[in-house]
Amino acid sequence: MTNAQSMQAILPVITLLITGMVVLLGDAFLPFWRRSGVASGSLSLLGIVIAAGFALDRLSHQPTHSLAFHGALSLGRFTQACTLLLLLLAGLAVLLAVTYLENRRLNRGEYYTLVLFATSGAILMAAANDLIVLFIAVEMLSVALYVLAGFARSEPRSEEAALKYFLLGAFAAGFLLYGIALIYGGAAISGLGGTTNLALLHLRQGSVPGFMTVAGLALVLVGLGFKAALVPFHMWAPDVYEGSPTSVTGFMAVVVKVGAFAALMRLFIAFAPAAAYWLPAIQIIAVLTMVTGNLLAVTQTNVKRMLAYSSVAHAGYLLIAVAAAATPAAQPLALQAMVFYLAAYGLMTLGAFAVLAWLSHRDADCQTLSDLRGLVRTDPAAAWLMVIFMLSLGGIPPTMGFIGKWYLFTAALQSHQLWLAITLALVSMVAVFYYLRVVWTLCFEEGSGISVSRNTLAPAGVQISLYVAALLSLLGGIAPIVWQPLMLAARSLGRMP
Amino acid sequence: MQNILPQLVLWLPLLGFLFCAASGLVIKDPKVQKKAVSLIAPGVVLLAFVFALAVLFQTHARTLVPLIPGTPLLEPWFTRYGGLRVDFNLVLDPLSLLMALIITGVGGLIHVYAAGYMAEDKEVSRFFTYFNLFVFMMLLLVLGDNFLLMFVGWEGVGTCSYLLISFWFTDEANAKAGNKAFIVNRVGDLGFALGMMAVWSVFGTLSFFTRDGRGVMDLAAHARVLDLAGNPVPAGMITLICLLLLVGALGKSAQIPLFVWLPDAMAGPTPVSALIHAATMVTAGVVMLTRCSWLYVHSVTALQTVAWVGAITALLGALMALTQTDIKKVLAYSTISQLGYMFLACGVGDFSDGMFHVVTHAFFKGLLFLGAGAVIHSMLGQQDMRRMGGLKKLLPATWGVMIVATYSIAGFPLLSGFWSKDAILESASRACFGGGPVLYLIGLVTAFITAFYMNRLMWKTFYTDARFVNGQLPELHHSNEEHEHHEEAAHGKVTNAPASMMQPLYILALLALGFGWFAGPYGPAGGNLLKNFLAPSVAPLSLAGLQPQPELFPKLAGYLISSLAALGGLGLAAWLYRQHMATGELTTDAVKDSSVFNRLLRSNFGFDAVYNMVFFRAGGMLADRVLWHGLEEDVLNGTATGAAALIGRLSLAARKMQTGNARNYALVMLAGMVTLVLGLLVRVMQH
Amino acid sequence: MFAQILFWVLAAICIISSLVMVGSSNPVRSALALVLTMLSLAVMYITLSAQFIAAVQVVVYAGAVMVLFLFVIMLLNLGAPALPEQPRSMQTVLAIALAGVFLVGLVAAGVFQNLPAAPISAKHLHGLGTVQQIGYSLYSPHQPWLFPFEATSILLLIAVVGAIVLARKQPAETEGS
Amino acid sequence: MLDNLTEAWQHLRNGLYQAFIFPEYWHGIHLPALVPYLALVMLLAFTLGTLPLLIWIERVVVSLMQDRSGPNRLGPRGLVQPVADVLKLFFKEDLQPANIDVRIYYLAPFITMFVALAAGAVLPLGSVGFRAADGHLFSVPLTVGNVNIGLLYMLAASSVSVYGLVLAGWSSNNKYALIGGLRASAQVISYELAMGLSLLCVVVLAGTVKLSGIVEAQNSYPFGLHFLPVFLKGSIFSWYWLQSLIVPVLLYTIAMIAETNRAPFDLPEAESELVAGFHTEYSAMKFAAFFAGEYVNMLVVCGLNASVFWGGWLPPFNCFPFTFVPGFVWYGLKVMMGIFFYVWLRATLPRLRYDALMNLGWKKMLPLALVWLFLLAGYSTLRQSNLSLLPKPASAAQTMAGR
Amino acid sequence: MLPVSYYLILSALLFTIGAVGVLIKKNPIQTFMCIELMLNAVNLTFIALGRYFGQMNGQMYVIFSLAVAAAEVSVGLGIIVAIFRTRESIVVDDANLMKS
Repeated sequence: MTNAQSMQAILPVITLLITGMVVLLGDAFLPFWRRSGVASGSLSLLGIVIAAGFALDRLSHQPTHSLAFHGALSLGRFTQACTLLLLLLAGLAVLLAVTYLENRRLNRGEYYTLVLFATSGAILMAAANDLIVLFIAVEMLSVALYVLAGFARSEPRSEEAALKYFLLGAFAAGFLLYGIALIYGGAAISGLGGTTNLALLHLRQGSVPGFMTVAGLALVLVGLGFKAALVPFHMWAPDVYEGSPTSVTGFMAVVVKVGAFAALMRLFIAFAPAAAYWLPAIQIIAVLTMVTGNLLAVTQTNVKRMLAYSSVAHAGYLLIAVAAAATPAAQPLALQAMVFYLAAYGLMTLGAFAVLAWLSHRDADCQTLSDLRGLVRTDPAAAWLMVIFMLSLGGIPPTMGFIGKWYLFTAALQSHQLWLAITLALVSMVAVFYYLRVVWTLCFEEGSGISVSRNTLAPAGVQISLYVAALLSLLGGIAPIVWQPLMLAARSLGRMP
Repeated sequence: MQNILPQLVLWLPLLGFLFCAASGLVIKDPKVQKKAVSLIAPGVVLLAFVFALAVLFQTHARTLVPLIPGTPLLEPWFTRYGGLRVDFNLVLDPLSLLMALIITGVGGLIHVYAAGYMAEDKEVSRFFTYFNLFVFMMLLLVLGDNFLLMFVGWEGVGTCSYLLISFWFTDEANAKAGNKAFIVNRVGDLGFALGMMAVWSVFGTLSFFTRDGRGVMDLAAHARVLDLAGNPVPAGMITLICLLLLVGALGKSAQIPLFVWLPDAMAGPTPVSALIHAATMVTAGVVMLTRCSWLYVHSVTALQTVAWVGAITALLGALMALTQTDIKKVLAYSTISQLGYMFLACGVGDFSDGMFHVVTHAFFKGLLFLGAGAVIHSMLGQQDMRRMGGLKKLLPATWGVMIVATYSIAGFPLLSGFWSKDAILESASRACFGGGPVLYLIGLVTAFITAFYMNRLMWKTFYTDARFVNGQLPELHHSNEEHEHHEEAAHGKVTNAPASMMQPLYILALLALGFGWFAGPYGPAGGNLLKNFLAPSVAPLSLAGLQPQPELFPKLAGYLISSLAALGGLGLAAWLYRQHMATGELTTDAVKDSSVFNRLLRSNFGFDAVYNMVFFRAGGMLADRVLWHGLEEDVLNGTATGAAALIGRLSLAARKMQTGNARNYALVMLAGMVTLVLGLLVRVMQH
Repeated sequence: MFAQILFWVLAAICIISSLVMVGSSNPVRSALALVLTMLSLAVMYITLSAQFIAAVQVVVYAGAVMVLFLFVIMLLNLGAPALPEQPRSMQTVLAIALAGVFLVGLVAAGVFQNLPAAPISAKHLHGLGTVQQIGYSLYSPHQPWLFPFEATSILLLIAVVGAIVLARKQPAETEGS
Repeated sequence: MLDNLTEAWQHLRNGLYQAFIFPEYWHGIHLPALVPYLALVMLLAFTLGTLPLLIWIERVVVSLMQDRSGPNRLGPRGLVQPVADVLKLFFKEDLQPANIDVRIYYLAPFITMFVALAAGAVLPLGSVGFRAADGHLFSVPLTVGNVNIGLLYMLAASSVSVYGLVLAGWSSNNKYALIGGLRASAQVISYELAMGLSLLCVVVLAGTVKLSGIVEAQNSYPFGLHFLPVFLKGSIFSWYWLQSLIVPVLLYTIAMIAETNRAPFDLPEAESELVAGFHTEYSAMKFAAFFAGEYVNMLVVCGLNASVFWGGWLPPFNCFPFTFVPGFVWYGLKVMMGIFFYVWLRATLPRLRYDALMNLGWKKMLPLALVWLFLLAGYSTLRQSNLSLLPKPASAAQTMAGR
Repeated sequence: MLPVSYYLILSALLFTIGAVGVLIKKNPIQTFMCIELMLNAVNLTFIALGRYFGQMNGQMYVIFSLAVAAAEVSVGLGIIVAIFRTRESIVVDDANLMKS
């Protein structure tokens, strides 16, 4: 693509960025704007919708050549699918934030700007075809999230979350960058010298990677694994998820995961010819992640923390797709499974956090199990929505989580990685327990949970967000066909240019 | 035309469900509504039964007929990704027809009974809404021609069960019981779902049978199993599939280790216990095993697992039933035990006799529950056997049907239970994979214990001296089945159940008496009617080249031994409790109360001493302490069962890593990084 | 010869000053040691024909980043080493051991020795690292660097917004809401 | 001979003014290779040698402006006063406050001075002409290091110079010193942005960051108007103070004063609130080093100003008699003009408040510099594009080809 | 030019020193400096490799890495200042409100 065409192809990102800047300026210069988050929120939403429109437009036109900006980005259908997914999740996150920030008195326009910028970072992670672009995209996402994690500045927990996330994130970024450097050194293409362009690296089929490349790959895996919260690089997740404001946690939990896994997938498909070397590592990490995440989630009494471990566990599930993609025959299924599961995971996790955000009020976040006690009597709507999300997270039919697990399981079997499939099955059973404990607390435990003295200023946002998430995750379970375009688009990644 | 009748069987209960659900909207007057619902709900099920009978006589159902071919109601599911197509097809074969008959027949009777039983409840329409939905889902489960439809039914009946257990959800115990059932079943369902996924990924289809012979069971009905593409399926994959499906069956059919939910499920109304937790839903696991018999016969490992799980469940269930004081709990454990028999039968490859026991069990266990319900109904909700006794005089009709059922389940010669149980024992003794004699012995011991505890129930309920002075309850124990506006409650009178509740009992009693003979080896038309009827839908062991071991002893000797076991158990209980009654101790229990043991010891019956030592001390201890308190309450009970407790402990240990100190986190990251990098380098060096 | 001596001298300065940075409990001294490391790295960059990067290294790292560090240290008055280090804690021992294993492993595996052959010639080195080359690479429509360059601008904008969000005194907070 | 003369004349007309033309080799010694050493000597002599003079100039000029007598005791019009000052500083007792970070305390003043001196290394003091063996003429800029990142080097050096102030303030263990140091560093960092951007305006026009290249690029017709008379080529009207449309030179001049912490931006040493700022605790030689560092700094930034905006060694008009004054004299004069400007400001303007200072830097100068950079970039692009009717400026390519 | 491996090993050494520093420093500012050292070490790798290959790529990476480092610094120091404001202490080990 020429640069002009490339610009056209990343219009979604450009739209997001421009929207973010407009929100920032509006918040800075228009006093009425500052009073409530509605203006910023709805403008952000508008931007997201327009961006989604552009992405849909791209998705419906099969691009002949997907490399943009001379190889910096790959804007094929896989990228557009991830973009759409990210935009959907970001839109829901913005909606829930409007209410939450109002409830918690955290309303500031910068929030939306940062969310929009972080989303564009995640999109670029999914699009990055050059490792250095990936690095920049990771940092765009991370830097915005460091700030968002510490957005509730008067709360020590929020600040602590930001500090931990930042220090460990920067540490991981160091590894990521070093890994990129080593890959650059190890991948000399005759006549060109080193490169970090994945499309160029991909051409070297069948060749044995050098030590430097392999070490670099491992280090990049560390960097991305940190973002995706893979064991043993996951330890920040519970603390940060717990401390961050709930709306941020929800956003962080889903958007980072989508970006990180898209990037992981792209990276490892590019290195698929060398699968013999890295596949065992991925498998081991996947098993470790699934087991550890589920194990630690069992005894948590803080729902945000439990969901953090659950997101670690889901990262393990998703890694199965990456492992499965190493087998060429299973690659399309693995890609489709990953995108579908990301959608499922995103909707249900965001939904769960949205419920918590809904119940948070001025003085406190709703986050412990006891806050949810007997909610079905005091606030049946919230309780039942939570039940749906919990069932979906547990992979119980007829929810999207079930179908997603189905795809992952079959992908693992198709790539003859029986152990991954069995581990998935076993830990899923463990997982059911702690998800259902939330259901139990909601429905059957006596006593009153958090007092819902709801500020009625902007409850619509979170409600729309919740109902959309619930509807989509149920719809995805009953009729997965609604996600077909995305899945078909995702399958195209295997055919690298 | 051929398709319409079976379809009616399926859709009629759905119509009933819709009607009941909408009745509140349509009919304003609550009395009229109640009456209409009580009429329509049993009506549709009985009508469905009539149609099912019609199907039976019309087709003779000798052949496998996939119904409604190519109605792709669910076509959009999954198609285009992975090439899976799931049609909304039904299968009509002897198995599904038999099950349909039981569901609609026994179900219809129980509906009629329930109309009387629930007459005084305020929410009859809600009850029948769930009840009819359950019948529909159960029919879908047995009639569906693919795993997915079966799974929908599977989930559907689970949901209905959950709703009905916690029907009186205002009581927390009920709600908890419902939740427990729900949670434990989810574990099983996950196994089923995973098994289904495995089937899809191995075979590429989910259908059982298709006209062109490309269903899973069609493919498995050969000496070598081939997938759709014609490649042989590895034996390990079949074992995996079978074991995963078995997990589902274990949950649904309350086998070890997933049986804990069933006793608690007795919190629901008694008709629910009769229909769902005795006659139909809990046998879904057996039905599924039978349906998949074509797969199971290819995996000896899976068969062996099934058989041993079944045998152990049968024994443990029976032992646990020994000490129960709640009349419904006894029946619940008895159900677990009997389901164990069915699993045992399936495990040794004798699927048709397993189904035979399903049928007879539906009759006598349904009868037992309904009889118990009548007792409870008469006792105004009292379920504790220690507060019963001497009811024979007060409730003679109930006693009559109960005694038939008891003797039937105990395996009294020539009654229904005798035939089916004996067939299972014989098959078990000839198990193709060895270990037959042990299985047989376990079965026999179980039969003995079964006879004992069933007669114990009868004695404690009906014979021992009346605790009622002139039909008055000395103390009225309120329980959850208490009906608030029950007029007689104030007087505490023991009343007979209304006739509408008794009618179904007589019919079931008749079946419990004679069906075994009718379908058994010495029945009309050359005998083995049921076996021959089922033959087309059940895989023979010989398919995979398996042969049963030679008989241990001649057939007649077998009958004799099992008759002796049954009679011994019955007799022992009768003798013991007669003693007991003579002593005048009313509130004690021979099994539970050790002072009775002492008294018996002091009476210098030499046999008593042995009996005490062998049975009560050891058996009682085992049953009471180890199994009931130890195994069930501590280890298996609640959500923190067995593995869960272990996981919880592991989790607590692992949590110590999470110190909250970012430097430690970074250290773990570095350790992971170093391991990863060096591990990969070593791997590259090796190549 | 001169190049070799220069390398060893610079390497020694780098290593020693970075060790001082890690070892010192006084943040200001750490910061100065780091500045020294950065400056000697900048000189090393010049020997590696990266003059522009060297200048930028000094401007950005030494001139801006580290000054900011010092600034914060002084603003928060953290100069006094109030934090006694525990030199022999498990954490430290493990950290050093792991890092040692990592370094030795990388070097022993020959990660840095077995490089692909480089197409090096005078032609390649001509103008390498000049401002013109940098500009050409960054802005040429035929190089892939235009997009990352634009992306960094957004990244910096995020950082600016973020820093303001974090550090600015909120009117809402002072109102005591 | 004639050819040589013609060529020399052409060379002069092209603006590379040379008072003297040396042979390239002299007894086998490659003379151009010696130019940096010459430059080094000149630089050191000029900076260190003029320091006492500068002190004197400052005192005298200020006194003149403030209508008072100024130094008048030692020597004619107090001319020997600086010598006495220096002697006093040398021989004063060296006091060492308690509880200081000794190493850093002693290091700080020398960092200041050293960095300021090092920054001067890339300033082109003039241009030396040589005749090659084949007879063609070429010139070598009179600078210690004629590096191709000259301007960046200056920026780097000025950004490092902060350390001296900050560390002095911090190591003194004195809150006035600390606040003075922090203020100084904040001020320097803030104004560095505007300074860098205003310099970038010139880079956009010149197409190079090499300082000698920038000076040479000013040796052209004003605004590229080729029809103007030759004496205007490389004249005061073609220097970048005018070609960049005046604003950058204003910005740079303001920023340069702030960078050196001089009045009216001498907040770091505001006596009324901070005693003497970061050097409160310094005395004797160490104070002298600060003092010297400050003056060297002033010289260096004025030198940069002269090179970048005021034509460096170029004479104000490309004709007799200006062309026959050596380039480095012109350069020195320009630098001294800058120093005079410094003193002028000090004598006339009151000190700014701190927030006003920050406001000026961030909210006024930075945006203005940005806008101007864009403006000039657009203007430059327009002139380079073929659509334009305007004549082309010296582009980077031409500059490179020319050398 | 010296063998490129000299530079690479030097940079690996610096990277490792930085990583160790991250693990053992209690003051987050110092931790953060160690992270900066890690990034600097990587930059050296990039430049040495770029020189070895005779291409500009290495230096381009460094430019981006510098920009990223600058962004991280501004946000990181902002966080540290903010946390100091709320709790008057910035010791990493003290930041453990949330654990297990």
